[in-house]
Amino acid sequence: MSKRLLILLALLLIAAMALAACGGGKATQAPAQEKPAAEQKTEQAAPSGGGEECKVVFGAAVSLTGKYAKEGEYVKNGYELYVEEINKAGGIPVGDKKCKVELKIYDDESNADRSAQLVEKLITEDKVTFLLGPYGSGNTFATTAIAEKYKVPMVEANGAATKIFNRGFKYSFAVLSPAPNYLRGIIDMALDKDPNLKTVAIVIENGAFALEVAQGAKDYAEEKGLEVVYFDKYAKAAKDVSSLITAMKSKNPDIVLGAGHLQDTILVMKQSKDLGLSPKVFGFSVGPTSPEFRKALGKDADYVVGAAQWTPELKYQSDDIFGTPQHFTELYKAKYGEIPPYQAAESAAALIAYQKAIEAAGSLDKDKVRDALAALDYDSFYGKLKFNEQGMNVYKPMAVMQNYTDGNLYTVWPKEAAVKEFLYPFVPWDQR
Amino acid sequence: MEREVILETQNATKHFGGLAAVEKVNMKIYKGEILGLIGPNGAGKTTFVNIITGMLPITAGKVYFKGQDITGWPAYKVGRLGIARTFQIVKPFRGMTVRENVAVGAMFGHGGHKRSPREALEHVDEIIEFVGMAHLRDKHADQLTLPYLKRLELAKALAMDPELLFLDEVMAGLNTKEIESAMELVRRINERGITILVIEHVMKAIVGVTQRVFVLNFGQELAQGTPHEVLNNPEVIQAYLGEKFVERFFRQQKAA
Amino acid sequence: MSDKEKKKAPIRYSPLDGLFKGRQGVLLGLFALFALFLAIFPLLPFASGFWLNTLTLILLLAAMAIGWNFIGGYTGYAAFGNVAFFGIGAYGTGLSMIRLGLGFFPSLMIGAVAAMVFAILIGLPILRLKGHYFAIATVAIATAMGEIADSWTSFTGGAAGITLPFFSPIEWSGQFFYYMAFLLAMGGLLLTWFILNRKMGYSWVAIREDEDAANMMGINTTWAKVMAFALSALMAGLAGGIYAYWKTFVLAEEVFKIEYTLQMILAAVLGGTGTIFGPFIGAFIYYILITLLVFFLPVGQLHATILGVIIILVMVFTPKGLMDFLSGKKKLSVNALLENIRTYRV
Amino acid sequence: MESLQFTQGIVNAILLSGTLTLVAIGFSIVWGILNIINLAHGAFLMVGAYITYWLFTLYGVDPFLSLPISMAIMFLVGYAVQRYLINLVIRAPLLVTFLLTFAMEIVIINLATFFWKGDLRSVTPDYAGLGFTLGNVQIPYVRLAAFIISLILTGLLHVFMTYTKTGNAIRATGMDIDAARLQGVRIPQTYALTYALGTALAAGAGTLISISFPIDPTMGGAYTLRAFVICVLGGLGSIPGVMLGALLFSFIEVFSGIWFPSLKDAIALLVLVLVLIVRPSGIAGKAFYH
Repeated sequence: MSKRLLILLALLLIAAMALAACGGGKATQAPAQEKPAAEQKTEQAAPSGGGEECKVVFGAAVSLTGKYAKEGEYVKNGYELYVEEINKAGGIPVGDKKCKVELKIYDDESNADRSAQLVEKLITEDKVTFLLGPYGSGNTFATTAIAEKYKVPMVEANGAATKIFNRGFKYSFAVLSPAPNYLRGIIDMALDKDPNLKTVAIVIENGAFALEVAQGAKDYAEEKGLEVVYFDKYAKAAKDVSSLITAMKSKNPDIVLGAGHLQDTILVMKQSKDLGLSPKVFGFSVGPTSPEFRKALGKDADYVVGAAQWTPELKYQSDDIFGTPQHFTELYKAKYGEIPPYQAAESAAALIAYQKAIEAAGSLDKDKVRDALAALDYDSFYGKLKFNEQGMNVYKPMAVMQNYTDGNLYTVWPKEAAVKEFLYPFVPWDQR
Repeated sequence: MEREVILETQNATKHFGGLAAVEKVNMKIYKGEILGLIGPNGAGKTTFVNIITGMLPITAGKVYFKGQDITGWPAYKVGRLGIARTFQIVKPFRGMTVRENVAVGAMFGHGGHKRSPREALEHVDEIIEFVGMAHLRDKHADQLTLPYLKRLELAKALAMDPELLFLDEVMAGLNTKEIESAMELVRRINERGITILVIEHVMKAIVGVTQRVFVLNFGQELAQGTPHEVLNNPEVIQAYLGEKFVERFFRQQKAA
Repeated sequence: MSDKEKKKAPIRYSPLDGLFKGRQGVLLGLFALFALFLAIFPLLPFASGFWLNTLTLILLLAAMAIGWNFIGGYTGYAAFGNVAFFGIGAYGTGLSMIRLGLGFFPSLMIGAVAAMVFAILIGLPILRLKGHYFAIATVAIATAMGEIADSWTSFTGGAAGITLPFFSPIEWSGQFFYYMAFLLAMGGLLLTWFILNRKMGYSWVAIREDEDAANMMGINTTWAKVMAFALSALMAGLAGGIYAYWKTFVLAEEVFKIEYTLQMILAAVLGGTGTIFGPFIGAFIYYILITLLVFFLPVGQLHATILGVIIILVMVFTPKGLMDFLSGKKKLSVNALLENIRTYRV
Repeated sequence: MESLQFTQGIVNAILLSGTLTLVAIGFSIVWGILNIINLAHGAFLMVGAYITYWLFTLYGVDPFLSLPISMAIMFLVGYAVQRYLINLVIRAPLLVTFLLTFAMEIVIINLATFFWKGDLRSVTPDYAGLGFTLGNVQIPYVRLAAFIISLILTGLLHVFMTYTKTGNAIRATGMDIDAARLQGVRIPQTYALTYALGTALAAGAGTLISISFPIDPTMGGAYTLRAFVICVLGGLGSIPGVMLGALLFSFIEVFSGIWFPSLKDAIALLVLVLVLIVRPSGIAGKAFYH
């Protein structure tokens, strides 16, 4: 009997070790291999002399399942599209040779614990050269700490909360505009159209990102002379916001701004219709620019505007691998069969930031590339890539897209990129 | 000579909502005796024990144990003071062995503060033997049959070193032979100097072991006296067996 | 007692633990080996950061499961809100470090004590509730606490959370937190062992088996239950504090998520509730299961489904956990698996 | 304008209480008769909502017409689940059924996410969002209709439980299982039937919810918790009790939503705990299964 027990326990132990050796997640490319540390070191060092195989391995934990599965997929698509294109062009130039790019992606299940664990695996087990970000501020917050611990650079594209960057980290960079800037474009645009607008109501999803968006919007609105008549938050994953809509309606605001994500944005719109809330402008941080928004709301999506980090219609010109937003859109459409959402574009832009920094550093050395990233100032297909001391890209403006009555999404702001006129005002529900 | 009263209730009353389960019961239990508590189903016998032992909060009235007012005391304090009971529906600790079950009584009961778990486990051997379960000492309680579960109840209560013991239908569900040996056990417990209150439906047992009987009906005292007196009391018979039966019973007696 | 009697009745002194029935030596030996392995693990050549991270997670889970076992396994109260203590421990530690500027260890103590005090305060009223009502009251309190922490911006930092300083020197943080978790789990096992040999252990099991009888036999059940609850809060609170410092941030949605409660219960159930080593081993089993699923299932989304199916199977066939089979108390057979259904079906 | 908030709040609460009654009543039956906390209740509700969604999206079936369909389908599913799964362990300790139904919820939600994706969806018939105003107060047609239908279904259930033989058998089983068995009630079937009723009612509630609110695979959990709170508030085992509990809960939810939006759930849950502590049998109720 005790022999059986012994065997059982031993088996348990072996199973545990074998499993963990394989890692906590499933790599989508390039199966993990144990490599002697020595070999790894030469790989990381700047390539000297030609002939040798050279490659850069980028690692990321991305949400492929769980609540951010959809967004995570866009992120992964963005990363993969870049890798495919750059490898077609021979790779990233490092010094006098070109290095092939490899990507190692794990599924973090939309879970911050898992995300941190997998990034630790990417660094210590898989020994990737550089890190890319996950999706969402929470996961990014957790993983940047790991990157900092091991002094491996991480350029992330999908965590906009400024609190990620308030910790004095040296190795984290974000290519996207920080959260407080999200709704500025909408406020600018609305005032540009109708300077007589007076009042704003802001509803907020109680989450790190949305709170920053809302605070930024409130500060900016007040700076522009608007009165913020309502400012309150609802619980994350709320299923009913009727009470807030009712409260807002009693204030009769000119502009209603929502800081949150796709799901709650849809909820706010549905219940606004139910309860007859019709301001002159409906604007949201995240949601209206996504095809899901139109799918869920149908005609009720008309006139609603949303902030966008990037749109396919923007007029940027660049000498990067994609050149223009339009070319990126073509390539993306060819590969994935849909218009690229901005998450894909910013994710690809993170790799472009790396590429330019590596080129500038002429090396794959982690610290040299970090310094090059800190000094980066580059105009990409995605817009300006330049980081402030904290690692945030505060130099890129936000665009605004509107759901048009013809069922399409158009860029309506900034003016120089607008393809259509901003439809104003929002037609009240009872006049449709 | 005035006998020493070990437990006394004064107007003990228990209401459930508007329903009076026990109404103004005055009972005295004398030291060393075996008192029977009988009554029809639903007469409030178990409720009466529950309010004395603190299992249920008492609505009104007083309870004295050896002159000390224990009204409204929580059950565990009552238990530590020296009152033990068994349950009509057996309540063994199924996840424990017989020894552990009994040791719990020795650990926490009257005088339990003096014993460590180890000492308690050693102490209970004698009790287990006393109730005739020595061969089952290390069996789990969930492997026992009903008669032994009833004995286990007894052993658990005895291990608490009680001065007063309430036995709530320890003989229900047993066959004649088992009842005989249970009666013997009750007598032997009494011989150890423990005062006993027996709640029982088995009249044979009541007559066989008790010196005095107290009858409850609808929560109130109906009669008390020696077993013989009480069992021949027409009111008691009527309460027990219903009016029709009583009429028939007396008709038959007359005819005879 | 005579010598003769003593001889014929050898007494097992720690019999409340199912695992230890009759085979203490072998199992203790095996366990000691495993513990030794864990103790020297960070010194082994292949102990990378990822490995330490993974084992730290498992050991923290084990510690929480051991704590849950006090109230859920031994005392038999289906506590479904132990994550509240984890969260309070995390916030207590974090806030003490940030707002009071205390060092980690005093802060950890504050967090753990806060969790215990909270357990006592809510335990006094809600431990009077039975069965479902108790279970749901704990869920409700945990959920409400999470929401309050999430909204009380001025105190907890609200949804933005609080950020803690890094452990210094940063190169050793992996080892530091690993050993913290290791010590906590081992401490939990010792604590379990200690309690089981005290009257407290007997009162817990007695309450689980029959609270009325326990009460009547002189056990102060309220005290015993509150102690069980408070000690389980202590374990979860310490785990929460370590977790907070380890992750360097505290966010209500992370530290109050109901998944943690579920994980500790599953770990305890898989290993065997009401046994000393069950929750500890269960934490490893749970983690291995999860990892296995992630690995061998091509469709990522389905692994939660499979986990659910596994729980269902365990509940139907072996709800007492795998410990019975591991310890040889029961033979693994079709019959043994069907026994549960035979007992509980209608 | 504050008064508008108040009157609109009252109307919202009353309308909400109808749907919530329906959500809670199935949960209450299962709890009362089978003594199971059915944590998968919300998951069944979610499936009901999706049935309505797919019938509407794929075949253009009006959501209100899909009500009997979703209820019928989930009735069969519920029957099978109880008969062949839960019945196997129904007398086991609380933790077992608790975890069992919890695991069922995990399985259902994750299968739904796998097959239907995690996005938020809406049933958008032409009349969605339309309504009329009464004074200043906005009353959406669909919510009003959902309210009325909920009341009708609740009434039907009451009639079924009180006046039919099967209903009486179910109640008898809840009161005294052994007596019911002696009366010739087939317990496994009755249990399965009870559970099936519970899931059918959950599905009905899901259908009604899908018309007013967006749906997604994880929507159910919140409703399970609400059902529990309502049962505790109203007391287990009586239909009027559940209605009262739902009304009370709706008011708490709506007005805490107006005054402390981000503490909405916390307030409802703390009320629950308070009620549990002060009056475990609920405000109106007496349990019929003890």
